[in-house]
Amino acid sequence: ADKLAAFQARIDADGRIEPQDWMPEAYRKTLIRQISQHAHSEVVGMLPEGNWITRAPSLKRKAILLAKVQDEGGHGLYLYSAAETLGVSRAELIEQLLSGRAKYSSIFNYPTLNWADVGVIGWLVDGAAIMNQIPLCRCSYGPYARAMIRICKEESFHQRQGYELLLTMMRGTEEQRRMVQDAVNRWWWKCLAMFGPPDSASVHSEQSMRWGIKRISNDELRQKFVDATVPQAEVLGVTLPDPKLKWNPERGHYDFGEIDWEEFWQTVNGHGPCNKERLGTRIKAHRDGAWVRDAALAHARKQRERAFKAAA
Amino acid sequence: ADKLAAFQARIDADGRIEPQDWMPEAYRKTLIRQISQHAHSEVVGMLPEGNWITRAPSLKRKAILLAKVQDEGGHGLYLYSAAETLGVSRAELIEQLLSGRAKYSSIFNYPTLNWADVGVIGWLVDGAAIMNQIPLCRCSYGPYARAMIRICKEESFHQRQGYELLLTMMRGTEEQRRMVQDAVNRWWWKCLAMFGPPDSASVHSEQSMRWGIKRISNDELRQKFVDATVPQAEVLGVTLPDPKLKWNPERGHYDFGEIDWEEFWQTVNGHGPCNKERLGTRIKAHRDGAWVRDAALAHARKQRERAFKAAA
Amino acid sequence: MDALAVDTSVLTEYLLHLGDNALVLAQRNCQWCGVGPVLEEDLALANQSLDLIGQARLLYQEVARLQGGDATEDTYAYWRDAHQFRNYVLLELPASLPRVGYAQGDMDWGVTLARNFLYSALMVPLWEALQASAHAPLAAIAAKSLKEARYHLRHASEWVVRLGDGTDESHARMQAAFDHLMPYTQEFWTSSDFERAAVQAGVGVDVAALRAPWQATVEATLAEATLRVPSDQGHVPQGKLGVHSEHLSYLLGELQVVARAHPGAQW
Amino acid sequence: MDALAVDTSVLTEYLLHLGDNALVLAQRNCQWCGVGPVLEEDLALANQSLDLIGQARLLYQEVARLQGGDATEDTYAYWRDAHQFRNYVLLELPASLPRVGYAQGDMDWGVTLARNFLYSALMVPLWEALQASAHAPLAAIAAKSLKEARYHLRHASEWVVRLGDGTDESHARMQAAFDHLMPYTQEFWTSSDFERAAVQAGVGVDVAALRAPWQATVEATLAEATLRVPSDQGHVPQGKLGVHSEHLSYLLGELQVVARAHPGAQW
Repeated sequence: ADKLAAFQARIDADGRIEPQDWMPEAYRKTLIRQISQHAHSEVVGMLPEGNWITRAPSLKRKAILLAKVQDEGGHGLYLYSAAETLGVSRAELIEQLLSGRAKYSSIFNYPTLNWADVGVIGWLVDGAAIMNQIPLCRCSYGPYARAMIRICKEESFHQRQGYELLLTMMRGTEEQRRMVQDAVNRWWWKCLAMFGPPDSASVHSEQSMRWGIKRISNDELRQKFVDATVPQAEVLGVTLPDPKLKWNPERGHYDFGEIDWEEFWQTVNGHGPCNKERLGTRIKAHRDGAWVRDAALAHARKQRERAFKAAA
Repeated sequence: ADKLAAFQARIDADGRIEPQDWMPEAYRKTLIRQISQHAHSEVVGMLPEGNWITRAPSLKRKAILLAKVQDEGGHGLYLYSAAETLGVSRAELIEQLLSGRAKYSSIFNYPTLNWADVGVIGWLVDGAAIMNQIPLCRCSYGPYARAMIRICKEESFHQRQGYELLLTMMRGTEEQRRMVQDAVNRWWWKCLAMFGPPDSASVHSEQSMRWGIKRISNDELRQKFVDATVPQAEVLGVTLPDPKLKWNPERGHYDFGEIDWEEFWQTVNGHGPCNKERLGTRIKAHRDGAWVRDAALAHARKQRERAFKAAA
Repeated sequence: MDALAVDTSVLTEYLLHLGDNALVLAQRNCQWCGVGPVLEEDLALANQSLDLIGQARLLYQEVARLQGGDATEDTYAYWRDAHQFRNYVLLELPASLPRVGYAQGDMDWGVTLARNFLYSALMVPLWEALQASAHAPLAAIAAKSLKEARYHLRHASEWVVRLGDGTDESHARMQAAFDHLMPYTQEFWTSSDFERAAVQAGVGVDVAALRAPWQATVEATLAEATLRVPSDQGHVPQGKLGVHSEHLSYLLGELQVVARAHPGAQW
Repeated sequence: MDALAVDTSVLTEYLLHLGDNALVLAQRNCQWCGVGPVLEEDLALANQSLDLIGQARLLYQEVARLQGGDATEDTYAYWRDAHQFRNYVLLELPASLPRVGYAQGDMDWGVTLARNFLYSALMVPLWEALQASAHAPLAAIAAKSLKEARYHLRHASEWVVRLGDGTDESHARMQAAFDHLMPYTQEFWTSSDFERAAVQAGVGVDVAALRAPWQATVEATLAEATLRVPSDQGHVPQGKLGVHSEHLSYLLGELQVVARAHPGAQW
């Protein structure tokens, strides 16, 4: 009980919990779940954009996109490492992903259907992710907070690149503008849903708030995102596909329409357009790579044995 | 000795040997080798042209090409059946192909690099094949002769289609004409080599002539092919890539340059540009299809057992 | 009702939907040419692809006639982008278990045959009904295509039974193939504006009404194949509205590459 | 010798050869992005692809500068056809054992690493020598690329050793990969008109002279990997003369599809 009080006091004083510190088992479990889910999202998130690397329409864009997808893989690495500080192995976490027990961000279960999707993912998906993640830079768990600081910095860069890609396309041909609008139409609502269910229906939030893992509510973040995005859409010259979207001077915020939560839950529960393809691809990659990992282990063992014999 | 004399007499009288007839073991072996090699050529020959089915530039051409490649598979089937009448199973023959013990026509070890290759294969490769095969319609072994009659008819049709494809391209854009010329440059010499080594260096010919399996010499056939093709090339407006090619009024034939026999033998002996890819593809297809063939056999066995039980 | 009463744009969309189905499936099945599990099947599948290409050509030709101008059958096959294609998503999937657009891998004969079965089990009653289309050219195409579809269905059914009731491995593979594909068949039963309009004009067929016979075919064949009829729950694709999977743009990229490299050329 | 003495067309061909090598290998290696055997390797390979794309861009930019007019780096990557590409055939092969152009199948990490090894074992001494090119911009690109190639070689060598001297399976796979690829390296040592001219002008490097150090690297690494150095007998490819395998047109079809669908568009 003393430990628990000290733990809570540290959090309340905005201090950081470090790996060697005592922490409640539920806190550890919640963090493992959240960090690994986040790591899995980065890795699965490589696939929708990865779909356009070989087809990028200019060498500059190809390099930018490849570097971006590589950054996402890097984020996955930091986050797996952060999760490992909580006493769980990466292999175990990956096994949870591939067996379907662990989740990843549902946004990656939608397809990328034209080149502009790459820009829209940068602008809107990464934009929403940043909105969600900035508060995590102040998360009570030190390794997670530090990983998030680095990740948010890179994500902001990606977001600007995505927006710039779209600006270029909107200044281009009619067909390029059509592609951007098409992509925005397909992604807008999915991005709003990224902030999770309305506060009224959210389950984990209260405990997470107390533990300093979550700091701002879903609805607040969603509103912030809408308020930030509408002016950007105007500059871009695209229409956000929501007839109810308009400035409310009384609230000092944009009003917007109802998210299709049924569709959201369908997708979260495995019935989105690409859930099976994303997971199937990860499973196949893991299985096809088994001989490589086995060989690396076998070689390392041989090397150790040789060093041992040489030393003996 | 009586049997042998009767056998040879039948052949000399231009009669046909049928499966149930007595024949010398060497005759049987030679025929199995030749017919199976021919069957393998049809099957491997599906690959170079198959390479362009999914990319054919019009629906009409797509249908024509697919039908043509399908015909080749059909020829493979007739020929395997003809070989089977000599007491060898298709499975055994395929095993010989995949293990590299049996050969197939070396012409299929060259790549198809642009759409015009499809036309040039029809015009020149099929043209050379027909030249080689027409005498086989009078082959002493009945089943082979009958298969060849059907095959030659279809091949002539393919040849006309190939030529017509090229005519259309030559009436088209500059880039289309470049493609045709490029394809002709790459295939011409390989087609001349299809008739086999010069008579002076040919090994099997004499015995085959006596047995009525081969009826015209390599060099004769090659000359016939050149004489027939040069005027077609002129109509088409392509240049055959041989500076020595010219009409010899004394001989009443076209003279032509020296074939690069070293390159020919390299390719025959496994070192052509695509030998490994062609065989690797057949091996992979066979291996990938094993579960399908196994299942079909297992199902047929189950069906027989059920029928047997029902009858019992 | 007279076919002239139908809006040309409705008829166009309807014919393109049918034509795109045929073309896209033909393109997928063509990939097996030369690499099938056994030579006879190589030929059988090529034959079916030829039928499908033939159907697509007739349908596109009819669209070209309706649209007038310079359009030909190739205009529709080669010069539209993925979002303009109106085929069922089922037909554009690679012949493999679930996998993202750019992850290459081996093809699976079981997936190919399961798909041919699910599609031709729909097309037999669909072409049957379309023989009565008020648009006479479509009725004629339907009559021709029906014969082909019946053969395709028979061929695919036989293989579904053979593989389902074959070895343990083939049984597992076929079950996995149907588990993978079945949710995509939901698109058959959804309606769209152009389909509704075509039905109202007597030109098209109400596909939803064919669900019962389709279901009966599927259940009977899968039962004979000792396979479980999988749930068709899940995401409902909207290929016929132009919203496709990540796979179609790859398929079209390959299909169109030569034609598009030479705009205006004749072949 | 002054670089101005070189014919621009020779320099162009030479730079395109180097640039095409980099671009084509980058495109092949990009296909692993997101589906590699382990996350660290996904990143390492992406990193190398980025280096290669960077090299290609610098080389194409220099060609564009020499050619003048509207040409940009993208002109060379997106608007040339297969026969105009001057890369080694080795680099355009799919990451698999021998297979024809249209036969799709699983990729093989062993083939990818063996190829990266064979290529970067050449590029280290090649870039080293090109630092002394009489064409100053090329010398500068070489200096930058050399650092990258050294890292690529180290990475690939480590994996060749790890996989060759790993499990029985990995040993067999690596041996098969080298057996498959080695004959294609013969193209390194053949000469071509544009290379000869570039060497004479002091702009290019006589690659044949690098064969001994290359051979030494290959033999040392394969020995450490307990692998047999396979014969490099067989067909000698002529990719740098524009005669390619069936694979390049597929690779370019995918690489160029979006750019070519929108002629003149800016991205």
